[in-house]
Amino acid sequence: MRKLIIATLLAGGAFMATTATLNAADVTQYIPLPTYRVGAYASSGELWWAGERDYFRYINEVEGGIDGVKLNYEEFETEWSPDRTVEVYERVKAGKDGSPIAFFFTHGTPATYALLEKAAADKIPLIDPAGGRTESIDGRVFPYAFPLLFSYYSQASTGINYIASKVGGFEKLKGLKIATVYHDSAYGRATQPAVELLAKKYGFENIQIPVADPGNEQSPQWRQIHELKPDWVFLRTWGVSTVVGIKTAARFGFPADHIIGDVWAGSESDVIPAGKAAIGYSALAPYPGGADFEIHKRLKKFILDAGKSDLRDQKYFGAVNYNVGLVNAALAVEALRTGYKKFGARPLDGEEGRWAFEHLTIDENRLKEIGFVGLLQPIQITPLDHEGGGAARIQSWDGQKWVLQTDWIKADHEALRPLIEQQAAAYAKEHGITPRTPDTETN
Amino acid sequence: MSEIELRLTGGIGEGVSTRKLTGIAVAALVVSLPFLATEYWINAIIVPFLILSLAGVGLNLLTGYAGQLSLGAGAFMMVGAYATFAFQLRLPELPLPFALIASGIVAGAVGFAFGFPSTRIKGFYLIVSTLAAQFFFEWLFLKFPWFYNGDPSATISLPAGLWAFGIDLNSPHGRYYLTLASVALLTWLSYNLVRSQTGRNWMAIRDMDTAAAVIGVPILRAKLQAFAVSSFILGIAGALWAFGYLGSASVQSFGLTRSYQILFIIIIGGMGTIRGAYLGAAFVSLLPLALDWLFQQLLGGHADAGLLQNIQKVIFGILILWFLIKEPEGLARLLRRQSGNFNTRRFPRLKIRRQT
Amino acid sequence: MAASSRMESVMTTRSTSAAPVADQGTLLEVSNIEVVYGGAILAVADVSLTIGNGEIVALLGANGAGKSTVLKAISGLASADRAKVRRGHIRLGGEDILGLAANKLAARGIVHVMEGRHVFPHLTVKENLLTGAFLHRPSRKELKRQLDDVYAWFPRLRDKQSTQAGLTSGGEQQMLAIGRAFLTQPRLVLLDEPSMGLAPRIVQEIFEIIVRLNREKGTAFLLAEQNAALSLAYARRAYVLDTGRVALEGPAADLAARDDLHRIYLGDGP
Amino acid sequence: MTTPSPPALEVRNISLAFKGVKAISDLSFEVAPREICALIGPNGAGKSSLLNILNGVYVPNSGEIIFEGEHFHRMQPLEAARRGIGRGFQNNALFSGMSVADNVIAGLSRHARATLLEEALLLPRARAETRRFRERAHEVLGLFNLEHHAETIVATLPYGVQKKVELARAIVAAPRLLLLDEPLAGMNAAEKQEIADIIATLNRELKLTIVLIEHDIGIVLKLAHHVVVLDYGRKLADGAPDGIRDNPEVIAAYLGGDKVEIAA
Amino acid sequence: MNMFLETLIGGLLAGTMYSLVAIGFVLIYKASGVFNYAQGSMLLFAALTFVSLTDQGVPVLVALVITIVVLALMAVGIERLILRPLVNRGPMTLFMATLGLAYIVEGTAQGLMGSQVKALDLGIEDLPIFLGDIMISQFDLTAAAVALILVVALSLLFNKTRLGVALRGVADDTSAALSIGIDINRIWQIVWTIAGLVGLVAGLLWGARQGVQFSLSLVVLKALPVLIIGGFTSITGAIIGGLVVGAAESLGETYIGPFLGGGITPWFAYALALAFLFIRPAGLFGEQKIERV
Repeated sequence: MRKLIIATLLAGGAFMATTATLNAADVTQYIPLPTYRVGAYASSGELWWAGERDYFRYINEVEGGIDGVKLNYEEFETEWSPDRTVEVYERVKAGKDGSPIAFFFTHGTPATYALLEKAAADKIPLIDPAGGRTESIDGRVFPYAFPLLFSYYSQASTGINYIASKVGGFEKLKGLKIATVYHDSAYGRATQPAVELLAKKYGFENIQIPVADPGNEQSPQWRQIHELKPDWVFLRTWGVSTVVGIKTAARFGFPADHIIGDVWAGSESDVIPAGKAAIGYSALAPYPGGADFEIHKRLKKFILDAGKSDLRDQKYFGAVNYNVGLVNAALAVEALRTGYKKFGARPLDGEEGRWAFEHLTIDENRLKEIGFVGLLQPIQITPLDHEGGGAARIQSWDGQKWVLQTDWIKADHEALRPLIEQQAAAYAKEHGITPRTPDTETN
Repeated sequence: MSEIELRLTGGIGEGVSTRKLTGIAVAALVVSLPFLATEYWINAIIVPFLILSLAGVGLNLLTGYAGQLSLGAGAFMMVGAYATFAFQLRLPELPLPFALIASGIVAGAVGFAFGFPSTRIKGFYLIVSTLAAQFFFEWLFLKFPWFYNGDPSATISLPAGLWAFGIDLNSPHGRYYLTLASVALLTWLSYNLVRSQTGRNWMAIRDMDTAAAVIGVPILRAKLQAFAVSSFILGIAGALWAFGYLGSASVQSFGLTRSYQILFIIIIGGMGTIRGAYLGAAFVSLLPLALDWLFQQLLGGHADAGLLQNIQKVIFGILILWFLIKEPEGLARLLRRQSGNFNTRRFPRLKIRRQT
Repeated sequence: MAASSRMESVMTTRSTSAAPVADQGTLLEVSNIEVVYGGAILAVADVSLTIGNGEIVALLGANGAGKSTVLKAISGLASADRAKVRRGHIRLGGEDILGLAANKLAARGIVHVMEGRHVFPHLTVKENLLTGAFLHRPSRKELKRQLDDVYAWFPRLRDKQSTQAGLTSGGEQQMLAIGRAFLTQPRLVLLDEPSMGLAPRIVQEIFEIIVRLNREKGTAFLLAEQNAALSLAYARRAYVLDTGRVALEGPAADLAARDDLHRIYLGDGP
Repeated sequence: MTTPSPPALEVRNISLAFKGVKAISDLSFEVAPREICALIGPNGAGKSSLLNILNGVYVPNSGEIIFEGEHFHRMQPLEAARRGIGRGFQNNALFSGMSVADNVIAGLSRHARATLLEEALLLPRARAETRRFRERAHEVLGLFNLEHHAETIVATLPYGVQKKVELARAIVAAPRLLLLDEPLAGMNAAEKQEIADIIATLNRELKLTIVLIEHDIGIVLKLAHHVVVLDYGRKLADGAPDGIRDNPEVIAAYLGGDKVEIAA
Repeated sequence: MNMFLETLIGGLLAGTMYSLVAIGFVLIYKASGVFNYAQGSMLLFAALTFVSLTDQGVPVLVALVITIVVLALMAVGIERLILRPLVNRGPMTLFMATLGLAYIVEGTAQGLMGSQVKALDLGIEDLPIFLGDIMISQFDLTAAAVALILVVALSLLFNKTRLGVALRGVADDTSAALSIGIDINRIWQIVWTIAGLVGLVAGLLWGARQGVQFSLSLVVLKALPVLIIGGFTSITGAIIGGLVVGAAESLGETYIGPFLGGGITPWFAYALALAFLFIRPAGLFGEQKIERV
């Protein structure tokens, strides 16, 4: 027994030593990817990583890396478990093969939360596009958290803006009944403060109906909807509960074209199993579906047709979750590019990574160059604003594919910003953080 | 410390002095570990291993010793974590160690309540009660903002980090020693308990409850005690898991998979042995790493990570079956057999007593 | 063989209704078996016995003498009780059958009617009988014929054929168990305590049927019974067990004539 | 053995049925203090069920038990133990995963006073209690010559030794009434004699009242002061051993015979 | 009142979906005394096999036959590699073994067939139909009908066929079954195959509802309270248990949920099951065992 313990420790030491001394000469930027191709959420994970990896591969093989620096991306399976993501983080935070890590994709809100303080202490940016902790948009309090692109509050606001455009203006919102059917979890409830705020502002009635995980039986909820007769329903569910939600809505005669799903309730795997019931269903799309964007043409030519894609089944090329992967990868690549401009073309560490993300700007021109027009919104991230976008398009399911209904709809940032700052300030107080003053950062 | 190690690892038939020496050596190793291992090993492997071991000890008291199958280990860990959060948040003047103990007591009380059906329900009907605890607390701690202080994502993390009596424990070393101290202390207490009359009562109930009742074992009380003590330990393990290891936690950190993981730890390590919990936890935390490493070596990183994960799942299932079929008493027994001690199973105590 | 020829002379002295068919050779031979439960409890220390074709043999002894265990060892059911035959041989028609599963042995003609009957309580009487008949996969017509045959032997069962077996009386259950066993077309029936818990009149009835079955079908019986007087009246030969060993053996009439038999039962055995 | 003192135990009109099947019908008998009372009878006579009623595992459908002057319609197992009723089981019901000493000490549970906390922290009272229990257990094990097995896991011991352990466990808490269900079953002749001697000693030295079930009538008749014969849940005979062996009803119950012929 | 009736009827119908899952448990528990936690994974495996085949363009009937063969092979494997070595072991050990089995089946299913959600269209229109003012789901009606057909088919199998009678015999008394020549190993294989088929039916219905994907295996958690209430050994009990749980969940969520903030279904059924256990420790239709000492 004793011998075993000692032997294990010694073996472990040897193992550690070998991994640490592996020093490669060529310059690569190490990017660890905690993934979930297995388990309850694998159906989105599988496509997600196909997209991310395909784009990184494209950068490496077609563009020769970023300014000559190749990307060394490595996958770690977590089954979407925050604990295992923490473990992966601990494993990789020191970097690999001589490269530090410039940022850490958490690939899930719970994992972001679990790592928030650790990463701040380690000075490693946590990247969680369209997720994360909403108030961490305020980079003064959360220098190392990046809920890029589309926060939960922006989701609420964009949705309301879309409804306003459908009913003919914000003043028409008054008196409307807008129900939110949400997955009863932190994710599901994350928009509540924003919706409440907007309900007050516009005078609509805010109805919140929870669905317990996993949500495979929702008759009571939709019977309530049937009774309350709301004008619009936000569907803020996740996984099975979306499919069942859409189907149950149809069963209770609630029209699909008055249901708006949120980001994580708007992929093919959410609507295909729902069959005909999903026709007309719309969803917020910071990551629109479709394979007709410029980048898809490039990928098809260089990656898919060359047989290098990670996609098991090519029919998912251009699927929403695949595009999520593309967009996230592109954000990372563009941030690194920004950083290399300042620090030189070499692997960045966490602090440099933060600088890079805080100065990431992707305008229309750049979008055109990288082939993401229409797929990715223009983005400008600053130390004050770690979201940088906050817009989404609306897409509707026609039974076969997602059809884009609108261009980018912006969230009402002016209304939301005070709420965010207030919560960030509360966090700062609770954790004894003195907010940075961005002016001190003169770059 | 050395005494604990001595008992943990003490075999029969070795001389006192060598035993003492090895005991001291192991203790020294354990204490100086932070200076030998990399931060990665401490943060990502050793600390969670210790906490899982503790959780295994806790569940083992209930399932391995008292024979009450529980699928709700995660629930009691969850209660401990959320209680610690509540104490630290609302009673900041209460030092962390006391907050941990108080949380253990809260978890113990909850365990007591959910153990109550065991006085009437037997066998695996009882898993209903523990599963009910699992689902109920997942719901409760998500539902009411009071429990997570209104945090928008319903996550809890200690407002001031880990501090005990003015000492900053937030560093990897600090967390290691906090964990080590709690785990060692609770293991020692568990060890005393399983050798006490209460421990004998538990095992008597496990082995043959009707006979136990007839010879005067207070079945009701002993069962409830088992639930309470087990949950007490699980509660502290949960608090350590949340704040000593993860740094923050949500109900997902203590879901059904966590309950299964703890159960597998004691199946693989050995039901009804304290040492088994450690062996099982070591196995459970090292196997995925070992398999990962093996596949990397074999396939040079070209394998589909998802497929590997599925293979790992299958291997895990096969191992559980293998242990149940071939070695129902787990790794603890397997190792004992290697060292040739057959008959003197769990009770090397008397001899140690006489020697000391 | 020697034992059975020794018995021929005894047979003539018997004057009861029992007149078993003459044996044509050894059917079953048990030699020096030792049976242990759970690796520790010695239930049978050393038992040898033979059963001739078409013979009724009684296995007597007090409670706990090892009768049931011997039967289970023969029928292969011992392993279901975590018991193991640690030594000795069991041969059926000269072939070693030790270690064969009980259902395989049933196919070879050994059927065990366990102590306490063990009918399937939730099945009807008829269904219970059918389970016995399935072994040889008879045609529908054949099945009906066999059922009618059993009903002819046990008319009470026909009356109760659609009653759940668990709701019938002890005697009916015993008849059912025997009838069900007979439908497997056995060469040897192992009958454990057929009289237990039954009223004397019913016991008498059952034993009469056993003897008739034996005579008309040529089926051999090994009867494990506590009730010595009764068994000796119907069996041809008998073995008396005491603490896992054969204490006495011989023609039934000889044993019945001994006045010291009860000493083995009530202590002070030879 | 006839004693003028009131009976230690009285069974009065006890009936028990399982799902309508009668196991015991209207049974009454008395056990005098300090006597060994043997219950005998064929299989299924209801003997074990009776013991189970006496210490509360089964609830009788009617009747009552009077133990040391107190009336009970039903016993609770724990209550029975607390009142000093010890029990040995038919297929020994030892705690197979525990050592011999721990099995015996488990029998002292009702005397334990130390609290959980004292035990966990090894406080003086818990330690003293453990020491006291251990000494007591060793004392009792000594009675059975089992001291050298004290730390052995019982499951690994031969059956005969296990039976002794069970007896030790049953008497360690110094019961006033001991119920034994086939204490001699499954043993060879020498072992049987040894146990029988121990039982006699217990009865004599510890002044223990004993009710036992046993099939080895030879030993029973030598050992017991008083024999109750059961058949079909009814009392067939009740009296001193001498009369029992030659009681034709008893012989008939065991050997069958005349009764059957008459009935036919 | 209409709302109440509608909730009740909707709940009852939804409950039959639970019953479908529970029946598989009952079959296995009756015949082999195993509380088969892996029933959920088997359900996923069965449905996934079938859907993967049809997705590849295999005709439905062929796919069905192949699925049945695969399930039968799995049953044989389980019997040989798990049940046989674990014979005579306690129910807890067997239960934990099925936890291990669940891991193996899930890993295999996803490893071989991928984790994409697969759509399954059984061609059941799911527009609401009205009975007076009360709205009833066609899909649930269909599921209820399937459950009914399944129960009738199983009771025919059990009562009218030789196999079924033998099977019930084994459930009643294994050693008696052995003694008259019934091969209980083969019976176990058959029962596990049938349970797999029941799983397939349940999996297809659940799959049509929510897509065939990993979370199908989680319906096992819904079956447990159903079994507790209905008893582990009665198919009728499984049906009634399912109805009770379905109705209680539906009414509970509608009428009690709002007071507790909603989303109470995951534990409500368990709380109900616990209450039932206190009143009747062996379930509504289970049998109390007499303990022998």
